[in-house]
Amino acid sequence: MAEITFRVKRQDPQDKKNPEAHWEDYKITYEGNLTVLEGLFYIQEKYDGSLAFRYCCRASVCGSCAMYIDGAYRLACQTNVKHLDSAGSPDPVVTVAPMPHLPLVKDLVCDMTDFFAKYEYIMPWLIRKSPDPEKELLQSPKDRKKLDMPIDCILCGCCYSSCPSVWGEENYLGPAALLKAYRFEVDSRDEARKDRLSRWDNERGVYRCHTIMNCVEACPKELVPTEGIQWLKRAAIRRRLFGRLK
Amino acid sequence: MIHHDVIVVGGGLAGLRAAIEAKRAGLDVAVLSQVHPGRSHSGAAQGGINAALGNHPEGRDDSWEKHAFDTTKGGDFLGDQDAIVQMTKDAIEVIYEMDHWGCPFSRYEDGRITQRPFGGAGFPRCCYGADKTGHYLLHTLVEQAYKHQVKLYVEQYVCKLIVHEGICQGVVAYDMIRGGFEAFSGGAVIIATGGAGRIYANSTNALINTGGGMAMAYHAGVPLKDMEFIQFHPTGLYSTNILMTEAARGEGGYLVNGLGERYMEKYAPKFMELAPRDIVARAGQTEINEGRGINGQPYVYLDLRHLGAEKILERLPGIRDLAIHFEGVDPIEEPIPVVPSQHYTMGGIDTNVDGATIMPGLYAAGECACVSVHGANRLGGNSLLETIVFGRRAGADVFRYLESRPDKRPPNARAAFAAVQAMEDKVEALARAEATENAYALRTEMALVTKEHFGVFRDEAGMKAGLDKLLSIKERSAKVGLRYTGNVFNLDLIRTLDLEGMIDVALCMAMGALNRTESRGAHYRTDYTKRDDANWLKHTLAYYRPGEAGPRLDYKPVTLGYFEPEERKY
Amino acid sequence: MKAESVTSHRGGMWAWLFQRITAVLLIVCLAIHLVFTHIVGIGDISYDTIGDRLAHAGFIAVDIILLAAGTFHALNGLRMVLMDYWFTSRKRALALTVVLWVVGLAALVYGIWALWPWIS
Amino acid sequence: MSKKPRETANIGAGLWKATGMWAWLLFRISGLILVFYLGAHILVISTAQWSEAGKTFNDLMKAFEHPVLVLLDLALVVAVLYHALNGVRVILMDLGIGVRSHKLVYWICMAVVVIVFAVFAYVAFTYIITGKGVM
Ligand SMILES: Cc1cc2nc3c(=O)[nH]c(=O)nc-3n(C[C@H](O)[C@H](O)[C@H](O)COP(=O)(O)OP(=O)(O)OC[C@H]3O[C@@H](n4cnc5c(N)ncnc54)[C@H](O)[C@@H]3O)c2cc1C
Ligand code: HEM
Ligand code: SF4
Ligand code: F3S
Ligand code: FES
Repeated sequence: MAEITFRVKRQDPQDKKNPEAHWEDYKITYEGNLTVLEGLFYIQEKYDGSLAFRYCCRASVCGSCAMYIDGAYRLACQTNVKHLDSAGSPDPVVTVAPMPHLPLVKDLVCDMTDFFAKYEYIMPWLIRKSPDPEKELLQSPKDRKKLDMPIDCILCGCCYSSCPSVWGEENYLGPAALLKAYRFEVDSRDEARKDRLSRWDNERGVYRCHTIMNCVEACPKELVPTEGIQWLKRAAIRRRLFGRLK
Repeated sequence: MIHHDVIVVGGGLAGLRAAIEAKRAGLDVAVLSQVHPGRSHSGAAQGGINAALGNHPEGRDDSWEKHAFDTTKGGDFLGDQDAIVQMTKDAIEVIYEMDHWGCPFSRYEDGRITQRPFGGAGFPRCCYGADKTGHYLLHTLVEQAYKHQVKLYVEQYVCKLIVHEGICQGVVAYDMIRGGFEAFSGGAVIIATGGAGRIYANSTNALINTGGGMAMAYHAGVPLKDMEFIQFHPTGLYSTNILMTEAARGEGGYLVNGLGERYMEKYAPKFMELAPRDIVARAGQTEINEGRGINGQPYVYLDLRHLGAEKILERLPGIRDLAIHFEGVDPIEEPIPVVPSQHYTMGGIDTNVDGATIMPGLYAAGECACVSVHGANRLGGNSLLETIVFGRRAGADVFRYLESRPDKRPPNARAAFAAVQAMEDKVEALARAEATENAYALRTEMALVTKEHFGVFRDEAGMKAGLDKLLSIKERSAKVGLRYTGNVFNLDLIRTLDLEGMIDVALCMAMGALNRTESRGAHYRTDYTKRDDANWLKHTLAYYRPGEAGPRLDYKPVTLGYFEPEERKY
Repeated sequence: MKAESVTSHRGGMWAWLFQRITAVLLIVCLAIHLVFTHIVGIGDISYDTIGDRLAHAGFIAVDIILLAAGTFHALNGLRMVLMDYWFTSRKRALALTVVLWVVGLAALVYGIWALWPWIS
Repeated sequence: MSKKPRETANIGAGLWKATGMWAWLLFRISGLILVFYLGAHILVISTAQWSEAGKTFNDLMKAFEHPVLVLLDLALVVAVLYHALNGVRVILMDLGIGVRSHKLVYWICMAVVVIVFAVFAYVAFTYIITGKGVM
């Protein structure tokens, strides 16, 4: 039996009496392993039914449970409390907060409306001009390899929440949406010409990225959005100077 | 009240595919989902999706007929063969379609889609994108949904169907972000809420797979079919039941017991680790039960080390990450401890080949439905296929249904209002209830009962005892209440509302299993170890009986016509 | 997010590209400039010594490049910072850009006037 | 990929530990300092044309030889060096070089800053102490 304290940032903006953020401590006993998500369920079941958080797959593939745990962006379901800084201490404490710099819905749930609006805005789908062949669109393994990194994005929002350019400017598209744009522009099957380009090739798009690299640091999937964004900047230049993106 | 032509409940592969098809037919479509569609459970699927493309060098002679036969045999001949033929024929087309929409399948040197061997299949026909096929497919469909401007209502927990004069006219949903119940009316409703894995304690499924959609249809009077057939996957991680895909064995992984033997030699000498799941799961469970687990512990090893770092990193990177994060072992260096875990509900809402149920206006597709292509046991790679093929068919049929409907009156507003009122009253009552039972404790208890009594091996005495426990849990569940009554993101409310449906679905499963005195596919009874085609080549139907504890059971024949039932040997 | 406010910011590539090009020019010219004023000529800067140095056409070129590239780089850099925080709307950003161009050209003219005796 | 990437995992780093952000913040501040310095610099140089034979200019230059101002001058050198070297790192990343190892590149750049600054400081202190340049 092990014991651990969860220090959870609670806030219910709807609550007229207490709309402010405050921290609350909960003691959790467990055996073997404990992920932060399991800890939150424990609190929800044993102590406080009002605790709100997102969850779904509990296997780090859906991107629901992104939070700010012990001062870092993490997926709650992927974070074993044994791996946190406080692990060795006799009276371990884990702090759990919502992702900072995003509007709050309740407790650990952030408002992702803008995040997905920007995702949609970037036209995240394959654009084809020529008619489809009868069978598959051929793609060499080499071209396919270029997609390996960007297609692993689970749209968790960590990068978006961590980017200082987003904090300063609500209309900046942000790393996740730009990574999506990259994912399609770099795809050998994509035939978008100016369609998508006009959406990211501007000062609310790629040029707002100052290569701050917080996004890379924050991504729980270890992706590198900056790599994609920088590729897009070069692609824009290639297009203007040589008339082609890829 | 919000109105759309078609209301799709669930944003997984099945729901999205149906929505896109209906939208392309010109209908105004809305998708309601408890989580953002991109977060649906389909994204967790790893291994791949079957289609007889014949791209694999050893698969040149593959054809949809062979795919259909493998599927039928894998399902122990309980599948409806017309549906199976339909699915395997459509398979090739839908894979190419997904590719044209941008799905990043892995590729051969010549640029074609790669395929790998999968359990129970005579040819390597499982198309894949690394070991994240579900994720890639799901995101491709999410992207297409945005492209086609399907209206997405995200974080809407659907809890009730609106039925007026026997016709389904919409749903009631709890808006998790803004709070409160809202009626969504539509000419037709497509349920695509996925499986009910969470009625088991040892499930590989997502935490939201509680069978809500099945329960809604069931409570509205539509029967659930073949619920006793629950698939156990041979390789869930020991401590968390997170899935280690079948592709790990498809790529050549071994299953090893405590004595260091590849024990599948004893159970399926020809197919070895790639026998169908029910057989491999039973083999693993037998090894564990007979004390041949690793160091006597209740698990066996999935050993990938001989594949080498390069192959693991290229073909199974996701598996490796999961094993590292959740079990603390790196498959490149150590074998992975695994146990058989609940994985898939073969049964579900009874539908025809077009996804239509017996209730006009109500459709179902995906894991929550049972067209019956999987029969008594699903083959790996067939369920992603099912979601897309039958999602598409349901979407198309909804269009035909709406066109041909003689009664063009708009949905009845009073019925919608009454349904919302009913939900509000129910919550009111829950909030005021003097709760003497804890909903969470009951849920845990139920999941442990199903795990213990309706697992890989079943028998009369065990199941009777289990059923009794379930019935008592059902009774006690009437005494739960709400601890939190806030409006916004009230998980207490959602999880309490889930409970009733979960118990009812579990009861359908339990009674169906108890009644079926044979062993077929995933339903294996130690007291009736043989398949009994004379008496049991038929589907179980479970009907809701308001006010009674369990369902009324009925049976209907299996559609044959292509393959004669034969003994199933691997 | 308002889709309109994103699209209304057209372009940006040339500014971005020139920020890099001027940066490369600056790093070369500044190195020369600094070495000669702060290492070679430390404590020995006066009207005459500067006059001597600037007698070389090369040094004049360096200083003019420094002036022009530096002004663009500095003011465009300033613009980027301001647009991140205060000049976020399209209208304001546009006004800022115009003002900075005026300031920049003025600075350039003034700077050249200051170097004129040696240039001519 | 490293062998066991984040097993004892700080999966995703926090804002306070983000090297890239601090690098950028300092870069931004140094840039702004340089903008104001450039303005001042143009003004100061232009005083050469204000009076006959650069009298104002020469007086100003004499004043700048005060040790405190030489130290300030050194601070400016730090700003220039930091901005320049981090700028090089940024441009490299623009070209797609070193994005994944941006921290390593950053610390290499900082090492260069220190080395070059040491040269300037040596010259400056020699001057403050002896009143003469090194060359
Ligand atoms: C770990 C794992 C791996 C798998 N791997 C494979 C594989 O390799 N190959 C293969 O063929 N199959 C695989 N499967 C099976 C396959 O993934 C599923 O059967 C399939 O994805 C189900 O899709 P679906 O669209 O029916 O439902 P889901 O993807 O589960 O979607 C359900 C949707 O319904 C919504 N929903 C649920 N309840 C409600 C409610 N009450 N109100 C509103 N919305 C609701 C959810 O938000 C979600 O959007 C795997 C399954 C698991 C568990
Ligand atoms: C010495 C060589 C220099 C190099 C290599 C260099 C490089 C760069 C680069 C690459 C940027 C772009 C950063 C981005 O887009 O995010 C930049 C920005 C900037 N530079 Fe320079 N620069 C140099 C000198 C100067 C000088 C002399 C000044 C001032 C007069 C200056 C002022 C600025 C300012 C204010 C910014 C904007 C900062 C920001 O957006 O954060 N730079 N520099
Ligand atoms: S890039 Fe990484 S951090 Fe950003 S949304 Fe995708 S997975 Fe999350
Ligand atoms: S943090 Fe932001 S500024 Fe660029 S490198 Fe990442 S998007
Ligand atoms: S619950 Fe899906 S990523 Fe954590």
